Amino acid sequence: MEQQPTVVLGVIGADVHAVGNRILAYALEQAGFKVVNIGVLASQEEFINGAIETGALAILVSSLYGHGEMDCRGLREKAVEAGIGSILMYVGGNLVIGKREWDEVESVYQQMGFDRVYPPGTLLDEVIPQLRIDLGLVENGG
Amino acid sequence: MEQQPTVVLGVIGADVHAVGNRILAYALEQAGFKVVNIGVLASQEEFINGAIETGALAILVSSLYGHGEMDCRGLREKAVEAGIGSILMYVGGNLVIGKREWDEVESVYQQMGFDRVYPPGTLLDEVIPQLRIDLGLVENGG
Amino acid sequence: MHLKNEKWDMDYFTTMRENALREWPTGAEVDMQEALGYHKNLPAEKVFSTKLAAASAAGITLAQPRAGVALIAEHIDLLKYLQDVGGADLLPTTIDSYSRLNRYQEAQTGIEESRAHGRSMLNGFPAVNHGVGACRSVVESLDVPVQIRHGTPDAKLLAEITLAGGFTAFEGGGISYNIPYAKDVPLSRSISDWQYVDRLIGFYEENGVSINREPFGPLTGTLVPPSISNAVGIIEALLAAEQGVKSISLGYGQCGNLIQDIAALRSLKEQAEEYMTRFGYGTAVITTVFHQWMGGFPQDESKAYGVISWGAATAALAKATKVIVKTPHEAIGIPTKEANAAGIQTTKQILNMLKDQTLPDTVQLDEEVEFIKKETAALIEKALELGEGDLALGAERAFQAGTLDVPFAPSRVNAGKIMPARDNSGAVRLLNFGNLPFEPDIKEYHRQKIAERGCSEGRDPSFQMVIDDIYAISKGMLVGRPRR
Amino acid sequence: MHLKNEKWDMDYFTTMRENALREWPTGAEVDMQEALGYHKNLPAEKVFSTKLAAASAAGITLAQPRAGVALIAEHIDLLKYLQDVGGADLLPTTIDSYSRLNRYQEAQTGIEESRAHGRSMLNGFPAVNHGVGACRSVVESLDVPVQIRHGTPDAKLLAEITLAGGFTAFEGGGISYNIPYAKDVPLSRSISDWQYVDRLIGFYEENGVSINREPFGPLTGTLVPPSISNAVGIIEALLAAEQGVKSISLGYGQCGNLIQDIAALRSLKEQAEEYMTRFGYGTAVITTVFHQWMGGFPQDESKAYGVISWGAATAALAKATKVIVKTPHEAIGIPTKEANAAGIQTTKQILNMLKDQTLPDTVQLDEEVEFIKKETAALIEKALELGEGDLALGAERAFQAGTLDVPFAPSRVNAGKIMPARDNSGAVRLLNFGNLPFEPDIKEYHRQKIAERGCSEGRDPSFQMVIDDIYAISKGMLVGRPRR
Ligand code: B12
Ligand code: B12
Repeated sequence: MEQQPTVVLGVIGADVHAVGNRILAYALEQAGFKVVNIGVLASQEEFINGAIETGALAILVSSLYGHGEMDCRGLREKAVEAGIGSILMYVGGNLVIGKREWDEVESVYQQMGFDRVYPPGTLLDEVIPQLRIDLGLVENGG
Repeated sequence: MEQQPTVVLGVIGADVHAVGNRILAYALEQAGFKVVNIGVLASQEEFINGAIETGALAILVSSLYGHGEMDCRGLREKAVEAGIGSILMYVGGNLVIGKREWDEVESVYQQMGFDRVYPPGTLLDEVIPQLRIDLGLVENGG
Repeated sequence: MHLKNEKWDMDYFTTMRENALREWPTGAEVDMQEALGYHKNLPAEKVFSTKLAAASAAGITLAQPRAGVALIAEHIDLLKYLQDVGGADLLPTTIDSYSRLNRYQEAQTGIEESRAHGRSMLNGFPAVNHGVGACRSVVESLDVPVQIRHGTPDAKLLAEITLAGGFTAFEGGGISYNIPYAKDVPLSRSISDWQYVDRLIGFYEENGVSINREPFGPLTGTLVPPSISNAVGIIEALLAAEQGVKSISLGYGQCGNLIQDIAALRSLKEQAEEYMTRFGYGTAVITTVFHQWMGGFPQDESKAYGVISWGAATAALAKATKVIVKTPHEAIGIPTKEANAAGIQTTKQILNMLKDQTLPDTVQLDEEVEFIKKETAALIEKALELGEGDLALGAERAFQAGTLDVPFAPSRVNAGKIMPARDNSGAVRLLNFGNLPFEPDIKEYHRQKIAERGCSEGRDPSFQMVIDDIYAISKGMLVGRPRR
Repeated sequence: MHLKNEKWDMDYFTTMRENALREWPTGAEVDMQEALGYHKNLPAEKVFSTKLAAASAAGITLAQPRAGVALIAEHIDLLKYLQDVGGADLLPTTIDSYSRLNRYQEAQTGIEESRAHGRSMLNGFPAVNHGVGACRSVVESLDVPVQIRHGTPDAKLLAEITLAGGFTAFEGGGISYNIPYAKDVPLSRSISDWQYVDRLIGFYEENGVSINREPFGPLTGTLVPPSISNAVGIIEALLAAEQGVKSISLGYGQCGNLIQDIAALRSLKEQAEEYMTRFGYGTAVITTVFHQWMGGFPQDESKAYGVISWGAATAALAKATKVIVKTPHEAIGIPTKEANAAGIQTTKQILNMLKDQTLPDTVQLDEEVEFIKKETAALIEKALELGEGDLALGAERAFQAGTLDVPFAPSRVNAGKIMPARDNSGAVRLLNFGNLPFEPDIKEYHRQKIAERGCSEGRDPSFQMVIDDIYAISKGMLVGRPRR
């Protein structure tokens, strides 16, 4: 692999759940990505700036603590304003308060402009191949 | 109490659940009833004959094991044939196979001619006063 | 033939078989030679005794539910679900209560009513009515070993049909499937009928087909003191071994006190092996079965999960070879397949979390083991004495004399004179000994333990205490403390 | 003021209070004298420390859920349900994550959105926004004591409002509510802010009102070795006691291995009492809190019940004063009130069944206790040394030096150099010690234990092993065995 594809990773809002973030970063690195991990308590601005500064191909947002709906709203619009409107955006975790129908949750986040939405318990073995496909990296993926 | 009111008690059909029967018998005796306990594996005939032979005022049928619906059908008719058609009849236990709506279960058994139908977990503290009322024994009940 | 603990001769067995196979038309389907061949072609992972022996060697605990419905296709669906969704390691086929009492005509009505109502009107699978082919279709639809579980004093035909039908394990025994499951069946008859079953299994064994035999450990499931059920289990194991049975699982029903339960299971295995060796059956393999609480359950499902879990944890810490799983519907009725699978999943979560843990040896544990073994030995030795050295006869006479006695049993051949109650830490002790042949020191131990409780509750031990104990777990406790 | 473990003088405290109460308009509602009077009129059964002390004396374990929603009426309904249907012995009021970071404006938006959507959009109850009167309406609606549970590095205003609001217990601490709950907050600041809270509680105590304080034991909830969380708990207890706190509950998050968990809780209480006595706070009352598994849960509810039950069983056998209860929805999201009540009911079934049972002392248990105490002492003594005898300063420097280090913590003031992994029986050990000041014999003990596991799994211990352990319980195991 000539150049490593870069992704920005972080946990949005007032959320401090650090364990999944740590594992995501590790797994993405193992899979050959360059990971810009902005960690927990990340603001929308940090995601956008991180992506611009590093020329990242994707933004991967985690939200575990339940406030995701409020925290994620407007992220796509900010990306558009910042001139990276078409960047790939994934979101995953415990995305809403409580147990709600997954279809409903998925569509809430899709409407916010996320390309893919992942439920709790998602296995990374599924996510990483998908990411490669969405980034058009399948041929040269490791 | 001058004369003890007599009741026939038993577990109907191919049912061998003996523990509840033992406790029912004990509790009824403690409450001043004369208990004719025909025990487990009791046939409809044993209930009817027991009642006739002892001049019992009530027949108390238990069914725990799930076949109650098949085993109890026709008991009231047999009582009618035997000339004790208006005898008070209670049934209690785990009256059907599996978890079913109680209203449905109750009405199945009421249609078979049972005067009162008791769900699993019935406390005897409720049953015995009711029995006294239904037998018109309230004034002289202990 | 007079009741005698002696391997049946082939002629007698053959005559008995002819009669047994005529009890219901499906008996004609049994062809022993063909059945032996069928078994030999079963893959190893479907053979009960193989899987048990492997688990026992690995020190892990397998999970097995109870389940059975009236119709074949539905029964297969149910078991598949418990295997695939529930993750059951071993499967059952629970027989309905009519068949258990050989009332095949009523079972037939149940089958028809089930078809008509579109739901099972029977509390189990009427295997005799369905016959050999149906049994095989059950076995063939599944990936794990399947056992017949029932409660049948006379299981001759049931054994013939289900073993020819490819099942590789069979529960029961002449005592354990009589005393808790019948009212009027003499022990001489049920023991002899079970000698038949054991001889049949011995015959399979002699022909290279291993069938696991499991005496029903919990008996009435309600406050049975460990030594009583252990004695019955060991006696049945010895009777079975005499007829040639080689793979035996001995069961015990959870009482609820961790130390007593672990001690009971440990005693059971150790003492069974001692007796088997003493009587020359040392080559038989003994594994253990732990039954999650067999008495009355709480109605609330979340409370039931608590009871199920505590059983699972005890089984794992006791290193039982398998655990028989209850369901969150226990107090209400035969569980749906979902509720049944849920019970297995809860159980397996605990088994897996605990499989690498052991409860270290302690003085208290050793003391319980010692007492249980002493009591169990007293019961078995007395039976041997009463039988003038013959254990089959001795078992019958022991029940007559009340030197073996099971609490709350429906059977008239059981004396019903003993009265159990929990002590202050929830262990099951005896309040009345009836005619149990216990030494004074043992009786004193029980009395003292129950007195401690009486003292802490400020009441004299009595039948009310026993009733409180019977209701206790269903009301969210272990010890039935006086109501305020 | 420089960070110092010394009781604040009244002037300094008064100045600080004036600032704190101005952070949000509801601060103006706090009237300390009136609040003291309010507390004195609370019936005894609503006072946390009283109920804890009684449970501790009786040797029983109380059950407490977590719960909080955005709006007042809904929050009261929720808690009433958990009390009446769930049977909770103690109640919480869990604060939302915006408030925890003092983002009261966002919490306000959450309140408004919750009203608009008709469902809670916040993951807790924003007590500061709701104010003193609302807090009192919560306390008054319930029959059992209520505690504030949160995760707030700077809880000055929250404490003021909720204590004036009649709550009788308050969770947190300058380390335990910083390291796992923040990214950039210096320990000097959070410790000082918590000295404020402790001084406030000390002030209540001095005026005859007892408030229970509970350092947050589980920290990140994920494979935290017992000595780390015990050391943090004991340090926070000492810091709190210096400010006049008298009723302290020390917590520990279940790791999953029974012996280790019981040893950890026992060590925690014994060692805390030793340190309290050594530093002259011997009059404070120490009780214990056991947290059911705090890491990732299985999604399947029946499996979650298994995890919950095993936590309940361990809490009961460890004789914890209270157990914090998880729910079958844990892996998915904030539980419904029904799911929350179910978790309590499962827990209470087990607590009640086990309340009269104890795990007897064993060599293994003693060994674990000894090692945990040795490690904990090493960590605390090092902090004292680094602080030149001052524990507040020492705690800050210990984290800087990495001689105190919490696995998987988000905070940058945490070194993050240690790496835990389970041994072959599921006990949490250390694979990397970072800068922990452990003697060679202790390190050798850990290494050997993990090597045993590596050996049995045929792989070298590595980060992959740690990841497998993190996922293990959610996948139905305790030890994360390699996938096949
Ligand atoms: C102990 C037990 C056994 C023991 C019984 C030992 C014995 N001989 O007594 C053993 C292990 C042998 C056994 C066997 C079987 N059992 Co069973 N058993 C139980 C269990 C766990 C407890 C029963 C008990 O003793 N309760 C304590 C007593 C005090 O309560 P009780 O019996 O309910 O009686 C009280 C009340 O119901 C009420 N009551 C009862 N009758 C009446 C009548 C009147 C008029 C009134 C007012 C009140 C009343 O008052 C009683 C006293 O408080 C129950 C489940 C449960 N409840 O948790 C299953 C249960 C009854 N068994 C059941 C079944 C299916 C069987 C078996 C077929 C095996 C199987 N498939 O699992 C066999 C059947 C044997 C037979 N032929 O009858 C099912 C019945 C299913 C259904 N109705 O849908 C149950 C509900 C378990 C289940 N969920 O699957 N069982
Ligand atoms: C450990 C834990 C904590 C620890 C966190 C320590 C730390 N700093 O990391 C502590 C105890 C501090 C904590 C605190 C809180 N927690 Co918390 N916590 C958990 C818990 C039990 C496990 C989380 C975890 O570590 N899982 C293991 C990792 C490996 O998995 P993961 O985080 O889910 O991440 C994986 C996947 O989700 C996925 N994924 C994640 N992000 C993304 C993104 C993309 C793009 C993709 C593809 C995949 C993906 O991949 C990750 C790796 O496999 C969960 C419940 C659970 N899952 O069982 C609750 C949970 C997340 N917490 C919750 C809550 C509410 C809180 C609190 C508000 C306290 C409270 N009310 O109980 C505070 C909030 C603090 C804050 N401001 O954020 C709720 C969230 C509720 C909701 N969404 O409805 C949960 C679900 C529990 C619950 N059911 O109530 N928590």
